[in-house]
Amino acid sequence: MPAELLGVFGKGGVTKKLPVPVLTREELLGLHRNMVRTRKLDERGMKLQRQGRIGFYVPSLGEEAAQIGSAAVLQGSDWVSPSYRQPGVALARGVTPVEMFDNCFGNSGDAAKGRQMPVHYTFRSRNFISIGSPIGTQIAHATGVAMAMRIRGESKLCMTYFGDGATSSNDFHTGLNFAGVFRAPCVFVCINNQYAISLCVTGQTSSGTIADKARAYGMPGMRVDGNDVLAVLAATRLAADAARSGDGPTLLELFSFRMGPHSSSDDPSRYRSKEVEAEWAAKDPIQRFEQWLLAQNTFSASELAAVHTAAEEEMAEAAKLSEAKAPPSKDTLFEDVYAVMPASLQRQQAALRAEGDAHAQDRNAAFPL
Amino acid sequence: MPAELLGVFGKGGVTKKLPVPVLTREELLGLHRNMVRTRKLDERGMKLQRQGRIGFYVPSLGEEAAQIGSAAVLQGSDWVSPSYRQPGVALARGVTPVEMFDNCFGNSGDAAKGRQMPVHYTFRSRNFISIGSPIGTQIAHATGVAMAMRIRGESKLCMTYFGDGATSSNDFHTGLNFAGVFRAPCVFVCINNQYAISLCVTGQTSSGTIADKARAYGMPGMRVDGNDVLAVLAATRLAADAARSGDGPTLLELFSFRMGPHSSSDDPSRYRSKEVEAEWAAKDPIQRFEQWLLAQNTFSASELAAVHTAAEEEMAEAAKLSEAKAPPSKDTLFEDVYAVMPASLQRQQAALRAEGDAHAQDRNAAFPL
Amino acid sequence: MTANTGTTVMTLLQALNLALTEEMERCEDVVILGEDVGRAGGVFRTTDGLQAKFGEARVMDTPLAESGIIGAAIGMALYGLRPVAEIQFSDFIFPAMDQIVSEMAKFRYRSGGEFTCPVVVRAPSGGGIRGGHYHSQSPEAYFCHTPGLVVLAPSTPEDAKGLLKSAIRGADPVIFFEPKRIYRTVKGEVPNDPDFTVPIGKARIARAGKDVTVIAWGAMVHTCLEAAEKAARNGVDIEVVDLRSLVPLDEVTVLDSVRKTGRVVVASEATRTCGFAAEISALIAEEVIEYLQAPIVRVTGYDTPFPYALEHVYMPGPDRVLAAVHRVKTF
Amino acid sequence: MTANTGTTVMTLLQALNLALTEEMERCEDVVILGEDVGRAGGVFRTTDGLQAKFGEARVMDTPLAESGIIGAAIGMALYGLRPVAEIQFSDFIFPAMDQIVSEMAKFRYRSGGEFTCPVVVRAPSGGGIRGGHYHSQSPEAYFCHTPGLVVLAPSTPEDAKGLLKSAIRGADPVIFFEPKRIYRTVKGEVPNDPDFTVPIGKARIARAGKDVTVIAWGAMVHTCLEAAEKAARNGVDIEVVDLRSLVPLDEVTVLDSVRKTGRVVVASEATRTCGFAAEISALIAEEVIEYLQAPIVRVTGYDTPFPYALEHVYMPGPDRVLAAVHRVKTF
Ligand SMILES: Cc1ncc(C[n+]2csc(CCOP(=O)(O)OP(=O)(O)O)c2C)c(N)n1
Ligand SMILES: Cc1ncc(C[n+]2csc(CCOP(=O)(O)OP(=O)(O)O)c2C)c(N)n1
Ligand SMILES: [Mg+2]
Ligand SMILES: [Mg+2]
Repeated sequence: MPAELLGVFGKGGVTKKLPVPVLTREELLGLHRNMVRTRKLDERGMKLQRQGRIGFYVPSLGEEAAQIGSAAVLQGSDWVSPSYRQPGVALARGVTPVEMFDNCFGNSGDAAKGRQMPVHYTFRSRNFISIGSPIGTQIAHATGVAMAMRIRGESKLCMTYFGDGATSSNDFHTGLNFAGVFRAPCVFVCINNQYAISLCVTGQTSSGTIADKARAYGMPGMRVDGNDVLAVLAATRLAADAARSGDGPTLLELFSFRMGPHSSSDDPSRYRSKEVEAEWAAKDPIQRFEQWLLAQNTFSASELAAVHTAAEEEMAEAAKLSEAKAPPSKDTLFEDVYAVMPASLQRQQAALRAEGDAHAQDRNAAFPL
Repeated sequence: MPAELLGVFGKGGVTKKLPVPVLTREELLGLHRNMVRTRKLDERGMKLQRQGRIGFYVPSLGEEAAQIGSAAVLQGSDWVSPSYRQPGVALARGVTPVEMFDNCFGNSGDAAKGRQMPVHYTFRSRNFISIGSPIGTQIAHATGVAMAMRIRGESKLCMTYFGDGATSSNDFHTGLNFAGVFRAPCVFVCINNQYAISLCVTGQTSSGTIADKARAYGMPGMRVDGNDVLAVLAATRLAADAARSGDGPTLLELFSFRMGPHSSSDDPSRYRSKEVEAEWAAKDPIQRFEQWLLAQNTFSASELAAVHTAAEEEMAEAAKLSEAKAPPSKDTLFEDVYAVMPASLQRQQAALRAEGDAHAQDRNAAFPL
Repeated sequence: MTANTGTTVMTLLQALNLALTEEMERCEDVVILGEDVGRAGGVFRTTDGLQAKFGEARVMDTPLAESGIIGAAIGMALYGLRPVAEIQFSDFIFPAMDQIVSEMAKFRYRSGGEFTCPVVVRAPSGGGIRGGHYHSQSPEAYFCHTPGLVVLAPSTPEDAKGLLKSAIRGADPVIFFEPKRIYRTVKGEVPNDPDFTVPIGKARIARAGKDVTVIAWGAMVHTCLEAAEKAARNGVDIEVVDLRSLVPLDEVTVLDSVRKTGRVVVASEATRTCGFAAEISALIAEEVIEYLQAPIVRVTGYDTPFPYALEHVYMPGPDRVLAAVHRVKTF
Repeated sequence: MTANTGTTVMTLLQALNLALTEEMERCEDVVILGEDVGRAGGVFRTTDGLQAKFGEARVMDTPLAESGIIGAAIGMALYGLRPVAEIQFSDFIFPAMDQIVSEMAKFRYRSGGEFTCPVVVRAPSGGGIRGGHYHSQSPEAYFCHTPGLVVLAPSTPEDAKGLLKSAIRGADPVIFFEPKRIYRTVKGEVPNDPDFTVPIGKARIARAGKDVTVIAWGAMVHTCLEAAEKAARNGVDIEVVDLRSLVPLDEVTVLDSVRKTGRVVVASEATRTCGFAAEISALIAEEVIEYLQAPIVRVTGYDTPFPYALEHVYMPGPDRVLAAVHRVKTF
């Protein structure tokens, strides 16, 4: 039954307990480390924005378990079709914080050549698809990637991430419908953080749960405690195994809470209460995982604390490196529109070169949203 | 359980029998008469096309029960947001065959002023919304109409019709999702005739049934034997009562079969077998209803046969009247783009008036699709 | 601010909020729908306070689907309401493109005038807020190329209020582009009269001049005015025509100005190829070419997606307008 | 038809089918998807026989959702396939507008060249088949205004084959408009060589002439050629430029012709305001106005939705082209 909430830790309204996934000590520490790194990356990102050093940031605060638990089942040759709120998935794929901050600073080191807003990453070598802002579009791309894998007869999968708001989009509907029809090896991960900017998920859809929507596309749906990293991992593994073995797609709903603002431009106090924030602060996915780890008696508190310190330093150092890089050159403005620059763009580029840089503005003015 | 097939006649794979709706003899005859009129209208329309008198036609052959049974629960003040395959619903709303053929001939009597292809009707005085060709768009309009009814606090409903193919459209998804969220008094009638041009519904979606999709939007779904006019009527009445009493929308799947071609341009032999056609010919909704009526022993075979003859004559007469009408005037080309004709269109109109009619073509060339 | 006479100085954003408030007060059929427009008052705060004042039935926070927003708004309008739909950024109007192009624009025509859908679609547009690819575009040309739609693009608080009110009261579907980068920076006198409206289809001479005609709309008008001030110091007298209404277009004002100056620059933030600036050029080249003493020069965004780090390079500033003016002046 | 040299006479439709067949034979990554393209071979029969030949995995009948067709095609292309997506009628491209404008067109740029999506979108377009509002439109301008897209519009069987093959082999996303009304009526010699391609970005002088330049694309080229024959009988020598490729545009050929004749007509079926004809006018008015001896006249569809009963009145025929030629010739 999709409506069940699956968990390992067994708190937070879980109605069905999943078996604890079998993981090595190293693997458990790896999950913990990446969750903490995600948290620290986001904190650094928000700080850079508050200090006016970058123009915009989108934190994933509170969604670390959902990201790291799901990404843990990915193999190197799998693909990811993400939204803007999965920095943790990028970290789990081996992306360095410097690569990410290069994007946030829009500097010459940025793989996207400074062309997009902060947090719109692209990491080709990690099969991490370029992120756009429009909500939901990446879902249909994931279906296409997975259809291509199937056409080629490969045993890979594409994992796509999106929010509760995105379930209302056109591309959620067509992406899942096509995947169902073509049995595409796709794992659809909805991180239900309960808000689409100001709209609570109860105003987003009258569906009982997001997982319920799977049925409309003839695929299984699972609703998982998204703040329980082991439950996320266990459930995603089931979905991934199904995809790889030709059993088609799955819709996962990772039920969580967006602990921070929607973005650096957002003020959640306009639309939600301190009470609900406090309630969910108590369910912080990192704390819950640390409590569980400590309860296993094979991990020490100081060992875990050291992870926090190291991650903090890693992010501070990365930000410093990125900030030092030069902005992209003006010529990059005209490149990559087409494979070969057409005559019209060559002319536009020549005209710009002839111009002065008379009307330069402050690069780091804040984005108002 | 949405997956059940509901019926009154109790054939055709029905898994749950509905009680026979309580109807007067007159009402039963009315249903029969409108089903036969729909059949005869379509036969005449196809004939006119085959004879090259009109350019295109879309028959609803086999879907008479679905149309007439559902439309029977509508009240005059309710609205209909139709697709191109509901001529029977128009007839049930009191539209005359002449009004419809005027559209098919694209003549000066056509309410749409000859601007649209055949079967793209508009009947404002019957709250029957203008039909467009894009698949699915009318579903979202229906939601909007119903939302407006609710905003105004009225106890009316909007009934919208669409095919199995349309369930894949963007507007099916947003139309039903908005209706679920805003509890719009809308009845979503999917006439599942099992084909979207050449694509069988099994290739359209992996959902077990269309009715199953209701759950994704938090509304009830019912799957009904669409060739059983009394079952259609009974189920639609439930949905209509729910809408009128503030209980929100319902998705009805009327399971039927498109007995004819997709349109006058289509050749079904390219994609389906004679066997499947024969199987469904045996389930002809008019024959099934007549068998039931005769079994009640209050209707005679000659009484029913007379209905056929009268309808045949009615349609032949109507076609003759419509064919005699003049084409629309050239000035209509520029009217109704805006409420008031802007200067640019006035100029374009003046330029045309100055021109000759040198390159007139045959008005009745056939549309190739 | 409540007197029916006189004016009040306010921002463009305040003028829009006031227009919405007045129209909702005037007529019960006016309703608002969109993402985050209710409880949060809009991400730009354009609809701030409206849900509190008029209730959830009339100010609706919708699910995240522009096609649904416009599709539902069309249905409401067919039924008789006067929906004002917000598209959070004009960049996000494309999921609704089918409903706009295939349905909203064509309903009146295809139904022989039986069904009309006077929906007003408000869409903050344009660059200058460091929004990158998807929070900066100026997509007006797509809609100008779609018969049946009215396309408006005000540049002042007064016009913003007056045109939005005309749009809501009018009988046609309207795409109303709001120049978001000057939401708060441009202030101006706005008539208090709740029946003050600005007629659709009339351009405005934002600055009279005799040497060169510069044609613009939306936020770009201010860039051109800035250029005009600079040019004046060099003895070049620029006439700035603020179109305000792209469709229907005030051809008379445009062509009269060109006949007077014989030299034209068309300035627009949008990408160059097939932008609305091309339409203005084409119109002039067809109707009054004999008055021209120089090429018709377009100053536009480049034919690339809208960039982030190099936004200040991408967007046409006063200097680029002046370079074009120089070219047509010295041809 | 299998020899690698010489030509075969065939219809435009056959040329397209042949191009698809050859490219699918050449490269396993080429796949086809769309509504009714498989089992039924396409509603126009353009993909006839391909599913039988290449299997269901490579010729896919999709659910009824253009946004899904393009969205999935993008994903396939990102991954390395070469999808050719069919939009059954170009009028139905609008549900996919967001995927095309926001995603397909921008992927290369926004990823710094890391991700590309060379999807070919085939879309039968234009009027003349009595298809009314929704089976007749010519929406090329929407895509020409979208940087990142290549926009093609062939008018002959040879170009149809050669350009479609170039599109499939190329590295950019392409919107490929097929002139459906001449699918079967226009026949021509088509090279047999399976490596014959027509370069993207080169116009074609469909008829050389010295008095007036008439610029067109797609089915309209034939209307203009017809007009040119009539004009020749009256001693007016028209040069017809068939653009073939709208983006990138062969500006050199266009401008050279205008420099030569000094008189221009731009002819297009699409609605007038902001159509691609406006872009051509604007380009000419900006680059070579000094050569012009007359206004640049556009001959276009009217600014109305596409009608049914009056289609023959709506569509620009040879006479309307000739009237424009007369105007520029006698100015
Ligand atoms: C098509 C589209 N419409 C509107 C927006 C503006 N917008 C940005 S994020 C967002 C909410 C997204 O909510 P959800 O899908 O739940 O993801 P979350 O931000 O919670 O991770 C909105 C409306 C957008 N980016 N794209
Ligand atoms: C958006 C769109 N895409 C494609 C088409 C072409 N087309 C016309 S009818 C049709 C099939 C519709 O099938 P279904 O919804 O089941 O309705 P039915 O015709 O069976 O009543 C298609 C693909 C269209 N009209 N609109
Ligand atoms: Mg969310
Ligand atoms: Mg069907």
